[in-house]
Amino acid sequence: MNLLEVNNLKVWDVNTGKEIIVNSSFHLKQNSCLAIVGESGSGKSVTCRAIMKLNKSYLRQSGEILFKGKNIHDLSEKEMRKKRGKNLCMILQNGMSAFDPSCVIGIHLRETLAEHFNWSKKEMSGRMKSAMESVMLKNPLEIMNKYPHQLSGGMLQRIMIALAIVLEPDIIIADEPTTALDAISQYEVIEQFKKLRERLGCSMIFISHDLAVVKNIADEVLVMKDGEIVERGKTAEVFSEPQHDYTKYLVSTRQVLSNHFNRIMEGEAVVVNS
Amino acid sequence: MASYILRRILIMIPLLIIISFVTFVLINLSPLDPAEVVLQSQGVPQITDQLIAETKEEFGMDKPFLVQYFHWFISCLQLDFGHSYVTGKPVWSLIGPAFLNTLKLTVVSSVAIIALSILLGVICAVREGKMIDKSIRGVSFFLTAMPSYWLASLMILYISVKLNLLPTSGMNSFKSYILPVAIITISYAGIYFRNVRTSMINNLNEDYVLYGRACGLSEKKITIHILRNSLQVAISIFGMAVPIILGSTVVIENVFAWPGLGSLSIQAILSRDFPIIQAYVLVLATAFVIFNTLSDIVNAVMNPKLRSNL
Amino acid sequence: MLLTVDGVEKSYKKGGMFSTKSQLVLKSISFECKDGECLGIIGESGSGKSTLGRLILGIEKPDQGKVLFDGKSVEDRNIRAGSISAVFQDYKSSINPFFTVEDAIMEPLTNSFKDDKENQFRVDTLLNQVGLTPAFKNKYPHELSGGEVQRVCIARAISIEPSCIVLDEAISSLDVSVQMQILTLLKKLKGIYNMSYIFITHDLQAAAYLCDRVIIFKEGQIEETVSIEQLKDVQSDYAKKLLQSLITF
Amino acid sequence: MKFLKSISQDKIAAISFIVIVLTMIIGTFAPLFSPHDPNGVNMGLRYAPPSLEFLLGNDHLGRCILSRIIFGIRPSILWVLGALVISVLIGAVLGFLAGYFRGKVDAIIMRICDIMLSFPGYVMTLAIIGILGIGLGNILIAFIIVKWAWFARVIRTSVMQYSELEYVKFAKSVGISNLTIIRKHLIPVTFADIAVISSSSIGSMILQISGFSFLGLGIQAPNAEWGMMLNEARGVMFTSPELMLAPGLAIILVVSAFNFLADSLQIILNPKLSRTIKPKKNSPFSKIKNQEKEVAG
Repeated sequence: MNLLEVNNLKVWDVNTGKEIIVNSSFHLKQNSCLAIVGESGSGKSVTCRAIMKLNKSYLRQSGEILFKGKNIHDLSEKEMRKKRGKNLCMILQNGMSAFDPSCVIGIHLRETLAEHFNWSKKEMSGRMKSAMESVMLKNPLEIMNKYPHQLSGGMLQRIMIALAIVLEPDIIIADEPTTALDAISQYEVIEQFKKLRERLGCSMIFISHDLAVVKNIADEVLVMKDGEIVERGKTAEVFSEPQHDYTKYLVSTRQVLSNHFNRIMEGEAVVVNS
Repeated sequence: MASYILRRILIMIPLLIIISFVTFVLINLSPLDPAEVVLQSQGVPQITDQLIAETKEEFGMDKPFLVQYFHWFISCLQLDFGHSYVTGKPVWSLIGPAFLNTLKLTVVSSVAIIALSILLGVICAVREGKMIDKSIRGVSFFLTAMPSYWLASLMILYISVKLNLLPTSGMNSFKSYILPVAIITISYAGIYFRNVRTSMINNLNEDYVLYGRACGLSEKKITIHILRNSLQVAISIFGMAVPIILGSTVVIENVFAWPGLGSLSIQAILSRDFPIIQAYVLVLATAFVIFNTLSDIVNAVMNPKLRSNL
Repeated sequence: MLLTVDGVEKSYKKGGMFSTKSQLVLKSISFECKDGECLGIIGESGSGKSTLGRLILGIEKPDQGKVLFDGKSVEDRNIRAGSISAVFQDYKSSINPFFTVEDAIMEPLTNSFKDDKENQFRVDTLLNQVGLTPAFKNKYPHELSGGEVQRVCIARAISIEPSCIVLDEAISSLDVSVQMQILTLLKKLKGIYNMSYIFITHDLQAAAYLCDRVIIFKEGQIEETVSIEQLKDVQSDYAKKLLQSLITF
Repeated sequence: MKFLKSISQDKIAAISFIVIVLTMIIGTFAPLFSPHDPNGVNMGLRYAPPSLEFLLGNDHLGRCILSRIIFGIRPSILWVLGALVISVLIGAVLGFLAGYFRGKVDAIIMRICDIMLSFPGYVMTLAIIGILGIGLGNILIAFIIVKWAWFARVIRTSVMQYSELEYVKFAKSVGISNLTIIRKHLIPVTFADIAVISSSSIGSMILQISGFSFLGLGIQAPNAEWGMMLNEARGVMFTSPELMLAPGLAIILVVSAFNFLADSLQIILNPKLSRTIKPKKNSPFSKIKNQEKEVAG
């Protein structure tokens, strides 16, 4: 069964009348990871926020977004709020700005949990603590008493993952979660995402422009360009035999870099800068 | 933290010394011979060279400049700012009560300004671009373009004289506060509410609002977070506002005959009563520095990012 | 020896006016770059690599040590003029918004070569060389895409035929596919002009594509210097970890 | 030209701009526009209501109010503009020196600014008037002395921000001379900022100076100045309040025109702002109105 089905989604700007998402339809199966790739401005983020109904007020959307068979456009704002976090959990690109800079991290975590569960304070801390330990964060209690600017981007990203573990959502929507990180933290965060999937068995929508990361984590992939889905399919197939010219172009440019690098690492004699 | 506050307070000392020096130099830059000014303001009919020399000796004006400054500085520390040239009364006996009166007016006005600015700022930010936002901003634009003394005069004319609701002048009961405070509030709230509005709108576009919503937090909780962050900016602005208002109630005090520093200083300027002008500048500059330091410290305490950088 | 960086240190004041703390951004950095060599400087954000870039370009002065170009200090702008050039990261601010593409390329040209007519002709050639057409001459930067702006910046950088170009995260804010185009272009131009590149980046794969030798930078210090062929045999722990963490396609 | 074109697209800005330009023209050629001698006393016409000959009526000495308003433009607006230009120029030169060359020059200039700014502006102005003696000239001198430091501070911030931009870094690294960089890269972009700063200070300066005149510290009778006219009207406020109307409205009109223009300039001169609408963070102007508008005179 499809957990999430998006039919004829359209998003446009009220002020300019410009269409940002032209007409997109896709679905997300239970227990699978769908990646949306594309270059900046292709409408990846807007698509995700449309699913959460969190786009800016000047963006309007139409079409069907069926979550477990129910159109979320029919939900009231209050019902939608109950779904956010509990059923649909989002992970943002920049951890530094995703938490209120004048509160310690713990406050956000506790407020979120209090919104969805009737747990005691102690139970919340206990669950957060074990979730944070499972994403390799040491001293969770100490971290919860720190301000966002005192933590690194990679740690904040893992805190968001830990919160997702406690919330046990049906769908995790990750919007460029590794783009702002340096290479080593990026690797660690991706590892945690993989574990998260194994552990919760939840479905995931993973937005990225980095094909290597997508190849690493996603089962299926959508390629977007200028608000349109130009290609879709199993990740391995799309990347090994791209059909659309744009995908071909994306894949081939990426391959040049990788092939060169792989040859170096395999120790083959490379003709450097002839 | 403690060391920051201490450093911030210690740095006030050289600043205050420089301020006192500048104040002293300022008076001595006057194109007129101070002794002559003394005699003029005492209404001496014929100013002879001998009289000038005598006056100089009497006021210690014949000593070297730095010595004069040193004497003056030491007595200032003891709140002895000399005697008025005109009335001969000790300056502090005039400045002290007047400063207190001005301070009262300032504090009451500042509270009104802060309350009104936050109220209007929040309303406008939440309804950004809607009718109410536009109309509040439009009205505030005209109010800030209005000369406050003009508005004050009109209010005295209609509310105090024609309707006889409030006193026209003086500082007798709480009723005397209403008009001056209203005028000061009108001329300042227009500026400060815009600051609250802008900083709230900036915060509304921050990622943490999006993430809070994505986590299903209620709008009430999110608004509290936004307010908390925007008020930080607002507080530091208000910290600067208090001393500015303190120094600029002159015109309003004059219109309402408020027995404060403003009225006193205008009198002193018109009669060239230098010791009073000198004390006036020194007292307000000191208050200015103290308030600025306080607002910096409050700001540092409120903002965790600043705090950890100290 | 073209460029010599000798025992350079740099620190910045941290915090506000009343803070006495200062942070050491670069700690005794020494290396050399030969004529026609392409040297990569790899480091994470905040590792001090961009500060190093500014010191090499003479925009800032080191607290200690020297940056020498052909044996002379780069702090003298006459040494820099005509022989050293740069391309920066933020394509949004890399061309004066009041300048057309032609104005932008002419700026260093008129500084080095006085003949106006010949310079006009050079602009056309340069635009062709970076894969644009002379029709771009009258455009303003906000009318161009990120990749196009970076091409113009490269044209501007090579216009004076410098012997060394500093590329400070020159491809980082571009989309991945556009990055590749720029890398290819840089490789091609190197064949034509035989300049040396100092390629500052956080992207090891891109550096490996372009460079002969890379310096791995961490917290203001050089962790390891290694030629590309030996990249797989790096010694330091940090470099090993960095290689391990790479997610390849 | 581009500037005029973009201003004509913004209705409020266009109207404000026209109001300001007209005021300045009328003020400059006051004798041509004013129907009567502004100082001509005519006791027979005291408190006369508006008539065809005296469009705004006559004051307590029977003088033509319209002519007095027109002649009042000179001290109330034009001279204030002059003082503003001088203090902005001083501020700009020092701000450029400090912001571009940094180092010791910067430290010295900024320390002096700090000291200047640690006096409340209004108090300092009053003190200088007290020492130099009353009169409009002295008020303007006091204003220049008090304001330059603040302009220097703001312009320095602006110059520093622009000096960090990549195209300035590029120009430096290819060895272009500092003077050329300042002339070709920095002055054009900072000019927009300076225009915005100046236009947003002028409104409050007009108000403050009229306030001083109102207190009797400014121009001396019988010369016409708007604040001075209001001061005279105050004396007879209870019997003929209508005398307060014309000068008061004149001030409101011109000050709002300047304020509206300042607001629009901020958007017009900043292409980034006009495209995204979202205000620029940490702009050097965010503090402007708090510090600058020290009083509504």
